[in-house]
Parts: sequence; C-alpha cells; structure tokens
Amino acid sequence: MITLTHFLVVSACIFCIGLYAVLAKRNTIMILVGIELMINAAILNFVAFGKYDKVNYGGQVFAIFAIVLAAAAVAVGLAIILNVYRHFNTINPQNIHELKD
Amino acid sequence: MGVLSILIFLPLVATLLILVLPLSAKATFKYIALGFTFLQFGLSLYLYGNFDASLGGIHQLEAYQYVEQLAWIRMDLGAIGKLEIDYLVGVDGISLPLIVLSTLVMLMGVGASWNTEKSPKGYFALLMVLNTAVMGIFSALDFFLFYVFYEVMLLPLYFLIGIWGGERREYAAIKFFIYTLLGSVLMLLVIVGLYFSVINPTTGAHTFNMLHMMNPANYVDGSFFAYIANYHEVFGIPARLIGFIVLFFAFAIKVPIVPLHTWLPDAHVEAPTPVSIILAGILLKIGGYGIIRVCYSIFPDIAAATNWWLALIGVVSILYGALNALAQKDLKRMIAYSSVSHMGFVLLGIASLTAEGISGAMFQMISHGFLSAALFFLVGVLYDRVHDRYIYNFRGLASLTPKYTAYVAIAFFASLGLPGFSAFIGEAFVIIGAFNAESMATGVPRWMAIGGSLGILLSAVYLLWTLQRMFFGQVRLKGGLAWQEALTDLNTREQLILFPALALALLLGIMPSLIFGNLNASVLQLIDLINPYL
Amino acid sequence: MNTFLHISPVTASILVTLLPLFACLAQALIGKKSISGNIALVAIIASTGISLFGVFLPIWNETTTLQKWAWFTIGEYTLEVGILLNNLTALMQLLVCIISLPVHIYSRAYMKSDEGIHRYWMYLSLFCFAMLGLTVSLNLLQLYIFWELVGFASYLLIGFWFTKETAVQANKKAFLVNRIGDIGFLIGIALVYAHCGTLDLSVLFNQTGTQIAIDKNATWVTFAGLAFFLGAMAKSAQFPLHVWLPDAMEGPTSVSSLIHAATMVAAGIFLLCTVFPLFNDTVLLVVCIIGTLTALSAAIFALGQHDIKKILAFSTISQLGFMMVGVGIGAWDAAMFHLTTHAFFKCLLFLCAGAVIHEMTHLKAKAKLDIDPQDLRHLGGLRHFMPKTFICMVVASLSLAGFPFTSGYLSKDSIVITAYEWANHLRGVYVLIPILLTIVSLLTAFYIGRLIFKTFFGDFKYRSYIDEGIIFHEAPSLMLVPMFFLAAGSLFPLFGISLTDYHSAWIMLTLDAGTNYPILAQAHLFIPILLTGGAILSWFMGWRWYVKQKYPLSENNRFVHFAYKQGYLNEFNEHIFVRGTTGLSRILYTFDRYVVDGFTKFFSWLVRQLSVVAYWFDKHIVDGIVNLLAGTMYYIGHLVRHVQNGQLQTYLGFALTIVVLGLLYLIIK
Amino acid sequence: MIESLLFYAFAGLAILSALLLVHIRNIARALFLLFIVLFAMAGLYLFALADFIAITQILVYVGGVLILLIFAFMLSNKELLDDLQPSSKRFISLPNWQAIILALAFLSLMIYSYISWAQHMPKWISQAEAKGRMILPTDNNIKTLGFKFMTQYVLPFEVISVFLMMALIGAAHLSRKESNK
Repeated sequence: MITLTHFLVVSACIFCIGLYAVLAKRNTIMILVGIELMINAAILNFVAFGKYDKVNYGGQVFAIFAIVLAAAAVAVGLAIILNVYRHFNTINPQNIHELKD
Repeated sequence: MGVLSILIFLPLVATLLILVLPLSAKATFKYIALGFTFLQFGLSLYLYGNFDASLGGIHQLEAYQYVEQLAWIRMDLGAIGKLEIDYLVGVDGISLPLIVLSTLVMLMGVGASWNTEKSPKGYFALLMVLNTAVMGIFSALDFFLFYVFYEVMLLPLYFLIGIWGGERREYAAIKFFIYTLLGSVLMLLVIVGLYFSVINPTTGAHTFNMLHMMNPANYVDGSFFAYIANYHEVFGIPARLIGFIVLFFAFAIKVPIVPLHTWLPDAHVEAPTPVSIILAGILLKIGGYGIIRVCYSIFPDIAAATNWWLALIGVVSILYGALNALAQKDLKRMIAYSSVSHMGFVLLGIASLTAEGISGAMFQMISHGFLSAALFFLVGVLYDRVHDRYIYNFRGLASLTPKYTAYVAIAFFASLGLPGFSAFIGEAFVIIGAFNAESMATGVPRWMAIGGSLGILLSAVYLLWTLQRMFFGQVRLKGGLAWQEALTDLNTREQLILFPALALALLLGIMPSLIFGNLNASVLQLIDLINPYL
Repeated sequence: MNTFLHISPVTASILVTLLPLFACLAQALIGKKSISGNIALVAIIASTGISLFGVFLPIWNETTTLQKWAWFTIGEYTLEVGILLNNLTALMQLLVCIISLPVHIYSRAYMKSDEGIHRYWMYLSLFCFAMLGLTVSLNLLQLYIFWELVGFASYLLIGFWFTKETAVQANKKAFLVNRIGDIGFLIGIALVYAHCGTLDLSVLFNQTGTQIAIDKNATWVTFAGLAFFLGAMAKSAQFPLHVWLPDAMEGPTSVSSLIHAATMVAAGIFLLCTVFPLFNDTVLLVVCIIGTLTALSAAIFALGQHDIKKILAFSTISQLGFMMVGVGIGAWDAAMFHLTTHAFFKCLLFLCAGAVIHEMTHLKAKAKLDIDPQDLRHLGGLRHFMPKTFICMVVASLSLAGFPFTSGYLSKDSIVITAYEWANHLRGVYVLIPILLTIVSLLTAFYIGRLIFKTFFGDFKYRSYIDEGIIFHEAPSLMLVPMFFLAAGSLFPLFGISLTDYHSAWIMLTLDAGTNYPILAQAHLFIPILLTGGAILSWFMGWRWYVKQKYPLSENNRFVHFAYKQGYLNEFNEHIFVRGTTGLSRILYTFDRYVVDGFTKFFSWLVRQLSVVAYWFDKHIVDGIVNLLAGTMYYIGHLVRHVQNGQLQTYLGFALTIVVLGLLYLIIK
Repeated sequence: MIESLLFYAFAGLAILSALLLVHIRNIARALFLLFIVLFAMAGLYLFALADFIAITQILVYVGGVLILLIFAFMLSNKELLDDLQPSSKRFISLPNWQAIILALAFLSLMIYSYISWAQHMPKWISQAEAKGRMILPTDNNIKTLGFKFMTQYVLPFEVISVFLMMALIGAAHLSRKESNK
C-alpha cells in the first residue's frame, strides 16, 4: 500500500538533492537543474496531497501551474545565465560576488 | 656683571654669533672662535695679574676673589623648606691656575681645529659651549651651579667626539658619555643628600652653597650627612663615608683612575686632535679639581680616614698606566695611557695630605695640562700628514723632520720629568710630599712613594723607547716614498701653537713660583681644614 | 785675595756656570750657520780662566763661601738655590773646566766636517753648563736638577749619530739606567727632606754653623745613604748598574773622554763626597764592597774586550770602583785625589784612542776597507806612524797602571794603602778588600799593557795600502796639543813635589777627610814596590804574549769568552728586566683590554641583554595582551565579514542553516 | 504488490538518478540524467493518480525545458560545458561537504517531521479518507481538470498564461545579442 508518507519521503529526497545541487554546484546551469529538481519535488507533493482533494482538484491544478512556471523560469533563467556569462566571462557563482561589501 | 661672569659667558656670545651668521660666512667661524678665546685668555691673565696671593679661599667666602653672588632660584617648597640656589662664582688659589690653563689650552684647541672641514659651524659652536662649561666648573661655588656646568660640559663633548671623531667614534663617544654620566648621576645623589643636611646659617634655609657645606656647624643635627651623632648607614657603611666614596667615584672617572680609565684611551684615539687636546688638557683636571674642591673640602674627616686607599689607587694608576703605555703600538693610545699614569701622580699627591704633595699635585695637573695638549697636538700633526699613528710604521723621522723631532723630543723629555721642565717639579714634589706623609703622620706609607717614583722611571722607559723607535735610526717608513713626501716639517701655525706650550713648560719648570705663589695660601688652608681629623 | 778679577767668587762661579749655557743658547739660535765651535770654545776658555783665577784661587784653602736666593715657596717651605763654594766644589769646578777645555780644542779637529756639528757644540756646551752647575749646587734638589741635566746631555751626545742603531740603543740604555739612579737620588732627597726639613747642604752638613742633628744610627739614615749611593752607582757606573757605560762608547770619542771618563761619571763620587757626613758605617761598608766588586769585575771584563774604547770604558769603571772604595773606607780625600788624576790620564787615553780611531777611519774611508776602526785586532805597529800619540798614550797608561813619576801612582797608592790601614784597623775578612784592590791594580797594568802592545807594537796589517800611497800620518796638531797638555797633567809634578808621598800632595793636604786609622809604615814601603813590580811583570808577560806572539790561551777559552761578554750581564738584563718589563706590560695591557675594559663591555652587554629581555617582555607580553584582544576582535570581525562575501550560494547556505536551526528549535521545543 | 514494487522502482530510479546527476562532472551527461529523473518523477505522478500531470511533465519538461537546456548549452560557449573545479580556499565558501551536511540535515529534519506528522494527519485529509472523497483511479481526471480550469480556476489560468507569455518575451529579449553596446 503506497501511503502519502511514501510520496513525501521521496519528494523530500529529491528536494534535498536539488538543494544540494543549488548550494554546492560550481556551474550555474547545474544550479538551475537543482532548482528544477526542487520544483519537481514540490509538484510531487502537490499531486500526492491532491489525491485527497476531489472537490477542488487544487493539487493537480497547481501542479500544472507549477510546471508552467518552472518552464518559464527555466527560459528566463537561461537567458539570465547567458547575460551573466557575457558580462563576467564566467558562470562560476563563486566568481560572481558583486554583492560583496 | 663681574669679570668672572664675563669670562664664563663670553664663549656663549661667540656661540650665538656663530649660530646667527649664515653658512656662507663659514670661513669666519674660526676667527670668531679664536678671537673670543684670545679675549678670554687675556681676561684670565687679568684675573691672574690682580690675584691677591695671600688669601686662602677653600672654605671662606671672604677669602675668595672676584666673587659674584646672585640669587638664582628661590622657591618655597612648603613643608620641605625653601629652595635656595645661588649664582655664586669665585676664584681661589686652587681654581685660578686651572682657569688660566683652561683658557690657554682652549686657545691651543682652537688653533688645532684650524683645518676643520666638516661643518665648522656646529663644531665651533659646540667648542665654545664646552668652553663656557669648563670655565663655569672651575669657578662655580654653588654645588647646583657646579652640577649644571658639569652636565653642560658633557653634551658638546659627546657630539665633538661622536661627529668629528675617527672610525669608531660612536662607540668611543657613547662609552665616554655613559661613564661620565654615571659619575654625574652619582654626584647628583650626594648633592641632594648634602642639600638636605646643610642649612644656610643666615637664612635658615637649605642651601646648595659649597662653602656652607664645608662648615661642620651648618649641618642639621641627625641629618643624613651630619658630622656628629650620625647614625645613618647605607649597606652598613656610614653615610658620610658613602657620600665621600660616591663623590670620589664621580670625579675619579674623570681623572681617571685605574680601573675606571678604559673610556680614556678609546675617547682619545677616536677624538679629533683638538678634542684630544681639550680632553687631556682640561677635562682630566676637572677630576682632580673636583677631588680637592668637593671631596676633600666637604668631607675632610673622610678624606683623612681614606687617604691610604686613595694613595694606593694613585700608585696603582701610575704603575699600571705606565706599563700599559709601554705595551702600546698606537702612539696616541700610548699618550692616553701615559695620561693615566701622570694623573696617578695627582691622586698620590692629593692623598699625601701634605702641603708639598697637594701643591705638587696641582702643579702636575697644570703641567700635564699643556704638556699632554702639546703631545696630542704632535700626534695630530703626524696623523694629519700620513693618517697613521702606528709606532712601528715609522723609523728615522729625525732625518726627515728635524724640527718636528726636536719638538717631540722636548715634549717627551718634558713629560718624562726632565728638570727644567714643569713636570719635574710636579712629580718631584708629589714624591717628596708622599715621603713626607709619614713624618706628618697622614697615613701614606713610604713604599707607596717609592712605587710612585718607579713611575718616573717607567715614563722614561716608554717615552725614550718610542723616541728611539720612531725618530732615530735609518729612515724606514711603511708608506715608502709617498710618506716621505707627505711628511713635511712643522709649519708656522703648528709651531705657533706648540711653542707657547713648551715654552710655558720650561718657564714653569724654572719659575715654579708662578704657580706656587698663588697656590700656597689655599693649599695651607686646605691642610688646616683636614688636619683636625688626622 | 782676588786680584785678577774684581768680582766675588760666587759671582765668578755663576759666570763660570752660565757662560756655557749662553754658548749653548747662542749655538741653538744660530744653528747651522756656526759650525766652527768658536762660541763654545770662547765660553769654555772664559769659564776656565774665571774658574781658575776668580773661584779656585780665592777659595782653595782660604775660605768657604755661599750665597742663596729663594727660588720658590711650597707650602711653608721656601726652597733656596745658591752657590756653595768650598774646597771640594771649587776643585771640582776647576777640574771640569780644565778637562773640558782640551776636549773642546780636540773636538774642533776630531769632529770637523761632521754634518751635525752645530748640534755637537750645542750639546757640549749644555753638558758643560750642567756639569759646572752640578759642582757648585747648594741645594740637593738643585744638585739633582743638574744631575739629571748632565744625564740628558750625555743622552744627547751618546746618540749624537742618531741614525746609527747601536748609538740610539745605547743612549736610551744610558738614560734609563741613570734614571734608576735618579730615583734613588730622589728618594734620598725626599728622605732627607722628610726628616731634616731642609735640602740646603750648608745647613745640613754644618758648613755655616747651623747644623741639624742627624742621628746616624736611625734606620732612615741608612736608607737615605743607600738611596744616594744608588744614584751614585748609576752615574758612576758601579756594578751592576755599569752596563750603560761600555755601550755609551757609541758616542764620539771626544764625548767619551769628557763625559764618560773624566767628569760626568765622576759626579757620583762627587755626590758621595758631598753628602759624606750622612753616611753611617753600614752604608760605607756597602759602598766599599760594591766599589771592590766593580773594580774587580770591570778589570776582568776589560781583559776580554777587543774594542779599544770599550777597554777604556771598563778601565774607567774599574777606576771608579777604586774611588768608591776610597769613599767607602772614609778616605774621600783620596777618592777625590784619584778622581782628579784619573780625569787627566783617562781623558788622555781616550783622546789618544780617538786619534788612532780618527786615523784608522780615514784609512778605512780611503782604502774602502770594511773593518771596525776601533777593533784592536785590526791595529798594530802604529808607533811608527804616530809616535807622538804613542808617547802620550804610554804616559797615560803608566799613570793608569800606577807607575812611579806619574800622578796615578800617587792617587792609587793613596787608596790602596789607606784601604790596608782601614782593613788592618778593622781586622777580619775586611782585609779581602785591599787584597782584591791589589790584584785589580795588577790586572789594570796588564790590560792597559795589552792595549798598548796590540795597538802600537807588532806589525800593521794594512801596510800594503800605505805602500800604495794612502797617507797614514800622525794626528793633526789641533789634536796633539790638548793631548800634550793632558800628558803633562798626568805626571806627578802637578800634584805635589814629593815623588812618592801622596800625603804631601796638595789636594790631599787641603781636602783632609780626617781618617785616623793607625799608619802602617810597611804598607807605605811595600805596596808601591809590589804594585810597580807587579806592573812591570805583567807588562813583560803582555810583551811576550802579544808582541812575541806567544799567546797561551785559546780563542775559545771560557774565561776569555766570559770577559768578552762582560759576564753575560747585558744578556741577563735583557732577559730578566727588559723582557720582564715588556712582558709584564703586555700582560697588563691584555688584562686591561680584556678584563678591565672587558668588565665594562660585559656590563654594557649585560645591560643590552637586559634591554633585549625587557623589549621582548614588552613586545610579547605587555603589548601581546593588547594585541591579543585586538586580534581576537579583528578575527571575529574578519570571520563575520566573510559572510558578506557576495556569493549567493553562501547566502543561501546561511539562510538555510538558519532555517534548519529554527526548525530544530521548533522541533525540540 | 506489483504496484508497490513499481513505485519503489520509480522512486529509487528517480533518487539514484538525481544523486548521480549532482555527482557527475560532465554536464551533458548530467542533463541526460535529468531526463531520466524527470521521467521517473512522471511515473511517480501516475501513482498519485495524476495522469494528466504526468503527461504534462513529459511534454513540458522533457519536450521543452530539457531541450531548451541542452540547446542553451550547445549553442553557447564551450566553457559552459566544462565542469568547473572548486577553486575557492576561503574560510566560508561553502564547499561540498558543508552543502552535504546542510542538505542531509534538512532531509533528516523533513523526514523526521513527516514521520511524526503521519501519526496525526490534518483534519481535511482524515475527513476525506473517511468520507471517501478521494480521487479514485477510475475517475476521469482530464475532464474534471478541464472543467475546473474553465470555471473555478479561470482567473489564475488566465494570469498564468499572460505570465507565461511575458516570460517568453522577456527571455527572448534578454537572450538577444546586444550589438548596440
């Protein structure tokens, strides 16, 4: 029997892997990939919980929205990355520290 | 302003003048210095001429001459009492000859600095400050004033050696400075102690007046340096004895005695010729003068008790200095050590506590004053020519430079005590006084006198040996032909400086009364001051 | 009584003394422009004249006079200088003048064409001044001054040829050995002053009536006497302080004749005669022993010398020993008598030797020989070339050997006979002294005979050169005249009409020392015969040995070597005293540099190390605490600063960390 | 039973692929691994009875996002493809081990909270379970979603479409070459 907790655990694992990618990767594209992973984990949670909402179908609807938003985010994100690369000649986030005091 | 003050502060005027004049006028500095020193010499001759030889001095202000007394510092310190420092200067038979000597040696010193190339402005300014300090020391009768002049003397000398000196000048200058400073700091301790022990009988305030310090009645009962009922002790040594020792130590550094003499050879070797002249001619005398004026006059009781030791130190200095001079290979260092030996006679004479001994010591100081000045000048002449002073590098100079050799020979024989020259009178009477000490029961045994007389032999040994090695024999120079050409005979300026010194040595040797006449009353007074404690 | 000059003897004496001084000063001022020596000569002629007529004749046997002037006052004592004229001083002054005069004349020829001759005249005049001043000094300190001055003049004259290494070594040695004596003299003066309170000879020794009582048995009197004797020992070259005199022969021969034979070396004897009243028996015995020892040793050393001047020097020393014995036995009149006669004949001996050397030097220069012109081994047969010199030399030698008809016979007999009487009076081992003196007399005859034989007899080795035309002739007349004069003075008539009786010599009669030992009549008879006979015998032996070439001893005889080396005394002194002193001085200098100065340096090092330690403490401990606080703050700040490193990932990490921590907190709570 | 096994297989595939994804150095391979992860996730959606979502995931992600990413690389500089070595030595520069710790901490925290939360679920879930108001495998999800979008969620639907357009326009604008600079 597959319970809600199963889904949640899997999603937590995927989320944490994404989180790791976001924190540790030295390539901005991989960070973007990490974000996608985290969004997928979130979507999994949506659909897992959406199973108990037959009235509003909120889970699945917002899963669709999330997928769309993720796609848009990837498009915009890639554009930004390309601009960053042009500007700094690197996509290593460690070398991009304009925010430093 | 009295003549004595003019004498003291005249060189300061010269200093100001030299400092005010622009650097472009640097050729005039030596003339200014010479002019003022000459004026000073004239003034000192005036002092000498108008001196009343019948007055004693030592501890009686009324017997001092050319006295000037001005209240200098008066300060109410509340519970401690009133601070009373006077500008008190005066001259007696002890200081008069030394003042005349100093002005003469200064004149020689300025003459010897004629070719100073290195920043003459600072040089002559410092020389004149030194001149003021020296005059001040010999005429100050207020201990505080004395101390001020004593310290003022240090600074110009430090710079004169440290800037215008030889290769290791900084080392020598610092050594000299530290040694002398050590002495003066110790002296300051005793000065303060004496200040709190002595009161001025007329005002009742504590005083720095040396003459008041010489009167036992002026000591406060139970004070640190009091004569009677003095229970003060330092490390188990009575306070007055420790005071005497500390003061003696301060002046002994200046004399200098063995083993406090090591600054002297270094300072002499590194110092420029004029500074050597002044150092040997005047500054060593400050030590002897201080012992007579300060140690013996203020602590006559201790002087009577310790003269055995002082005489021993004197004898050791004589023999030790002479033997060391024998071992020297540097001419200047040899003469420096001979100074140690000759000044040992001064100490022995003073310690004999006889009129002959003390007079002889004073005479020896005067005589050594211009003889050592002449000797150092002669070394300077040689060094100027070839920049070498190593005895073994010269031989047969007599054939090359007959005049120079004649002057050297005269100076050497004069300082080894050939009769007819002043050193003989000084040394002979020191020895006679030391022999007489046993008859006078002053506690100096005869073997010390015999030891001292061995010094006369040794001084002949090292001086004649040097004469033989450097001046006689076939010409052989380390520098070869280049040296032979460089070694020109004395020029007029050099002869003009040397001649008066050696002539004076001869004159005083033939007419010692020029000094003794003025000295006797003071010496007898000093003996009277000490005699009750024998 | 003074008809020749209308001046008082004292003024005359001052004049006598000062004239050479003026000559000296004038010569010094004129320098090289005057090389003839006329100034000095005129001065000494005038001095001699005044001394004879103005001083000696009025004073001798007539009166004692003195005059004093205050020189200076030291403490309460006024030192007075002055002129003391009595028989002794007047005689001595005259003697100095009379010996100086011929030497001056002789020097004109002898020193001619020396390039430093202007200095020579200056020094010679200086010496005459000092020596003449010495003789008439009233005050002991004054005497001491002149005493040192003659030493100084002697120093200058010995080292006259200052480019000669041996000469400058010798004059240094002479001055230094004399300095030893000077110290003794000075100590003596100091002792007398300390005990008697005066240095005035007239006051001290009762020549004006005011005598200071001297307890002769006091220890200090012995010490003072020995101190004075030490002074005399050095000046009069007594064993073992005689070492300077043979070396002093490096000076010009004329100088040796005047200073180192006749006058200056006799000053020691003169001093002892002057202060004779001060001596007690102990001192006199010491004087006696030293005198005998000197006479004997010098005579032995004289036997082994090859240098003509050194033989004479040792002969002088030996004769001075005789005089010392004279003083020691109390017969200071005999000592003075011998001093006077000795002055003449010894001066003559030196002048003759000088003439020989002079000619030999000429020969050497002309023939370009490399020989020592003073060496006996190069001489011989000269009597054919220099007959007048030979005669003078023989006269002087006879006088030295004590042959009848000479002055030396009288004076030497006076000492030896008095010594026998003295020994006879005291008995015991004292008799050794006159016996030794007799032996010395015979030795004297022998060594002077050896000198004569080797110089004037035999064959001249360099005759071949003379055959080649190099002229070797008699000394010039300017040298011969003074020699004849002195030769005349070496014969007996100058001193007394009696041929044999020394008691009737006028010097002995006037300078009566008052020795009252029992007279031994046999001595007066036998001793002269013994001495004369012995002398003839020794000459005969010398004749056989040196002229007939029957020399019995080998070259390497130890005794000969010992005598030649002067008893190894110079070597001994060199090793013990000279090296000892220089070694000591070097040790002391090392001590001074490394211990005394080292202490200073150690102290300064210590202070510097202390300062280094203090600085370390200050830097690392005191300042360290402050720095630690500041550093900690800085470190923390630095740490926090790194948070703001501009990296999004880091920010994110921190944000997340906070979230995690917050969640943890929520969970735990 | 088979259903459970398939779920675990999909979950394991997703998690392992994701781990490999973050570990691998080569970015091109990483992107292909992402492909697998996304597929596996779509499979998991099916187990959550969201068939339409699964299809959409595959269409949008695999067909759009992933292709976009791959093209973005391939069209851009080679450097973008290279794995960049960790270069920083700074004290706080978040190296891998720190990120791992942080991620694990977060994971453990979440799992702990889920497990503890599973004991007392929210009321609406337990009510839905009790009343049977759950989506069933037999339900027509696509039809219901279509109704929902056009009725109840019409406003967010419109907003998201406008937003999507803005994003696309913005992306196009951003990525054009700025030649005038």
